[in-house]
Amino acid sequence: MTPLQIIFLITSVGILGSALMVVTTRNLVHAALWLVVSLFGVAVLYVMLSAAFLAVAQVVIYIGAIAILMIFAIMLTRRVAKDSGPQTNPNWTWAVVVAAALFGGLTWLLSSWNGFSTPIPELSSRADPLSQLGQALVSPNAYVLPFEVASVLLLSALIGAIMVAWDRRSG
Amino acid sequence: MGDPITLIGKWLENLLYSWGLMPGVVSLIMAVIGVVVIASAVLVLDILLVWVERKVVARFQDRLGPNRVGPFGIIQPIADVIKLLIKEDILPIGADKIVYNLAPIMALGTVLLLWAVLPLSSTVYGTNLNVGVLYIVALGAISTLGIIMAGWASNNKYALLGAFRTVAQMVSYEVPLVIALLVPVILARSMGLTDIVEAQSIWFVFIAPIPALIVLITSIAELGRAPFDLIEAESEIVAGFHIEYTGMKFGLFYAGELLHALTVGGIIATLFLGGWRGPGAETYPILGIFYFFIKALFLYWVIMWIKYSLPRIRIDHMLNFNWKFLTPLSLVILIVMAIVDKIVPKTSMLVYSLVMLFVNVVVGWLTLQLLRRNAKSARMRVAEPKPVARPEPSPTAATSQTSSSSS
Amino acid sequence: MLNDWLFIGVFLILAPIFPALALVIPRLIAPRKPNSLKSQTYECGIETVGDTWVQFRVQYYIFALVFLIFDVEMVFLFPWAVAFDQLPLFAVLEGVLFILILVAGLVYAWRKGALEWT
Amino acid sequence: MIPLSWYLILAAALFCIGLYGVLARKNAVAILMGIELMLNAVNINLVAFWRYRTPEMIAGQAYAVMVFAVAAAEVAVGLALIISIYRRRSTIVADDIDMLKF
Repeated sequence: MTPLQIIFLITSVGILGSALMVVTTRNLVHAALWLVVSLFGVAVLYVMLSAAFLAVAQVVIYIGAIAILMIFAIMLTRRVAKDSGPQTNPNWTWAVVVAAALFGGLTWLLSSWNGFSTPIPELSSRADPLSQLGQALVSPNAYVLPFEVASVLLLSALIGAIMVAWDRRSG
Repeated sequence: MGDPITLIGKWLENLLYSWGLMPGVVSLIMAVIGVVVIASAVLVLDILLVWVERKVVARFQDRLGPNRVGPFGIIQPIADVIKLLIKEDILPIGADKIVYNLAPIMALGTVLLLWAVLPLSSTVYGTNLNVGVLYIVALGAISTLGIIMAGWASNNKYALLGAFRTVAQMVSYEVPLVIALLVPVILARSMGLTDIVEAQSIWFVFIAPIPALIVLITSIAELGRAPFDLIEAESEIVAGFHIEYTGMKFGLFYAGELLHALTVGGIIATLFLGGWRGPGAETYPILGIFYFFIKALFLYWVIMWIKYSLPRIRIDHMLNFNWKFLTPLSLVILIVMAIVDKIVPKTSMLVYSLVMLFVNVVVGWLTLQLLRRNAKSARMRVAEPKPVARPEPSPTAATSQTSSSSS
Repeated sequence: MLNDWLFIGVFLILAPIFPALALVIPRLIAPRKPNSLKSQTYECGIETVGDTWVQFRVQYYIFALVFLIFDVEMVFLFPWAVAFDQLPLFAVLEGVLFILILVAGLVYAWRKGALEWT
Repeated sequence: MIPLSWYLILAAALFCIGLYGVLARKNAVAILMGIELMLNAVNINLVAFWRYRTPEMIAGQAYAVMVFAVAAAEVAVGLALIISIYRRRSTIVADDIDMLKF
C-alpha cells in the first residue's frame, strides 16, 4: 500500500459513511451537515486527481452556497423539518433492493470493460490545466456555447426561483 | 542567501536525510514542522492583538487602556486568557452537543488555515497554491457554515436569528468581494498569491484603486465589524450567534475575529499593496517579512479606525449598499478593466498603469455623480411629511377591517 | 503539485487541534457544576417562551439564492481570468457577455423588489 | 498507485446511496440531497476519466464545471418550489404532493 492509496481509502470511507448518514439520519440539519462532509471528501478526491481548481470550486459552490441554501430551506419549512417520525416512505425496502442491484450491475459491467484498471498516466508538466480550461471555456471551437448556455441556465434559474419563492404577502 | 529561515530549513532537511529517512517522510516532517511553526507564531500574535486592540481603542476614545499588568499592560491579554481558561463552561439546555462544540473550533481553524497560502517573504511561505485566491474564498465559505452551526446548535432564538442575519450579510457581501478579487487575478494572470506579489512591480492599488476599496469594504462586512456589526447589535439580538457561548469557547470566537481582521489586512496587503515588496526585500528576504507585517498591521489599524469612527448602519441600508451599489460597481469596473487590459498594449508598464488608473478615476467620478443625484432624490423622499394616523370615518374603517381579515 | 497540497492537508489536520486544545484545558481545570437553572437559554434575561425554531422570512432564502447564482458564475470566470494572456479580444468579450447575462438576473431581482429588506 | 477502478467503484457506490436517498426519503429537501450525491458521483467519474484516459484534453474538467452549474440551478429552483409548496400546502412530504391528480 502506498500512502496515496491509504489516503484514498480513508477519504472514500469518509465519503460513503457520511453519504449513508445523509440518507438515513432523521434530523435534517444533521443530514445537511453530513452532506457537507461527504462533498468535502469529494473535493479531496479532486485534489488527488490533480484537478485543484475543481476541488476549490467544489468547496466554494457546494459547501459555501448549496449547503447554506439547503439549511435555509430547512429552516423555512420548520413544521415538516421538525417531524421526528419515520423519515422514509413505506416502500424503502424496494429502494434498498434497487440501489443494491444497480451497484452490483454497475460493478459487473465495469469490471468486464478492459480499461477498468488503467494505471495513472503522467501529467505533462508544460501545460497548466487551469489556463487550458480558461481558454477552452471561451474558445469558439471548444466550449463557448455550453459556457454561454450555462449563463443563460443560471439566469433562468435565478428568475424562476425568485418568481416561485417570492411572495410579497409573506415577505 | 542572507536568509536565516531558509538556512534553518535546509539544515533541518539535510539532518533528516542524514538519518536515512525516505524523501516522502522528510517532506511530511518538514510540512508538520512548518505548520506548527506558522500556526503557533500566528496564535502568539493573536494574543498580542488583544492588547493592541484594547490599547488602540482606548486611544481613539481618549483613555489609557490596560496599563496595570506589566509594562504598558502588555501582560494583560495573558491574564485574560488564564481567566477564560478557568471559567466554567456552560452547555445550554437542548443544545446539540457535537455541533455546538465544533463551531468555535471551525471559527478559529479556518482563519489559521488562511496563513497556509500567505507569502510572508520571497522565500518564506506555506505553499504557493496555483488556486490561492479561490482557496481564500473557499475558507470564507467554510467559516460561514461554522456560524450557522453555532447559531443552530445553541437552541436559542436570538442565536439562530443572529446567525441567519450574519450569514445573509456575509453571503451578500461575498458577491462583490469575489468579483473584485477577479481584478488582481486578471492583472497578474495567476491565482497563486506568490505570483500575484511577483507581478506587482507597481502596486495594484495604484492600478486598480476601486477594486482595492471594494475588497476592503466587503472584507470589513465579512468580518462583521462596525459599521457592519449588525450581527452583534446588543440592543436587538443580544449578541448574535454566540450568545450561549461561555469561557474559552467564546474566547475562540473572539480570538478568531481578531485574527481574521489581521489576516484580512495581510490578504489585502498581498493582493494590492505588494505583499513583502519593499526596498531591499529581494536581496534580504527577512526584510520582506517585516514589510509584510507593517502593511498588514497598517490595514488592521485602518479597519480599527473605521470601526471606532462610524456608527452602525441600518440593515436595509446595509443590504441596499451591497446589492445596489457595490455589486453593480464591481461588475462595471471588472468589465471595463478587462476590456481596457486587452486594448492597451503592455509594452510600457508605466503607460499601461496610467491608463488603468485613469479608467478607475473616470469610473469613480461617474459613480460619485450618480450617487450625488440619487442622494438628492432620496433626501427629498425621506423629508416628505409622513402620513399621520388619524381616526377615519367608522363605516369605511369597518369595511377595510373585514376585507383585510378575510384576505 | 501534490507536494503543495501535502502542506495544506497537514495544515487541515493540525489546524483544528490548536483550538481543540483550548477547549480541552478548561475541561481539566475549570469548575463544572451545571444545574438546570444555570443552563437555561439566555434570551434577554427573561424566561424563554415557545419554540426556538421561529419561522424565518423567505427574504433570507432570496439573498442566498442570488449569492449562489453569482458564486457559480464567478467561479467560471476565474479560469478565464488566469488564461487572460492567451485570449484574443473577442474571447474577452465572450466573458463580458457572460457577465452581462448575469446582470440581467440582478436587474430582474432588483425590479421585482426581491432585494429590499421590507 | 491507484488504478482507475477504485474511483469508478467509489462513484458507483456513492451514486447508489444517492439513489436510495431519492427513492426512500419522505422529505423533499432530503430527496434533493440524494440528487446532489448522485451528481457528485457523476462528477467523480468525469474527472477520473479525464485524468486517466485523456489528461491532455480538458473535456472532463469542462464538463465537471457544467455539472456544477446544473447542480446549482437545480438546487435553486428545487428549493424554491419546495418553499412555495410548503407555504400553500404546509407539507413537503413527497407522497402528499399530488396536485397533478386534480
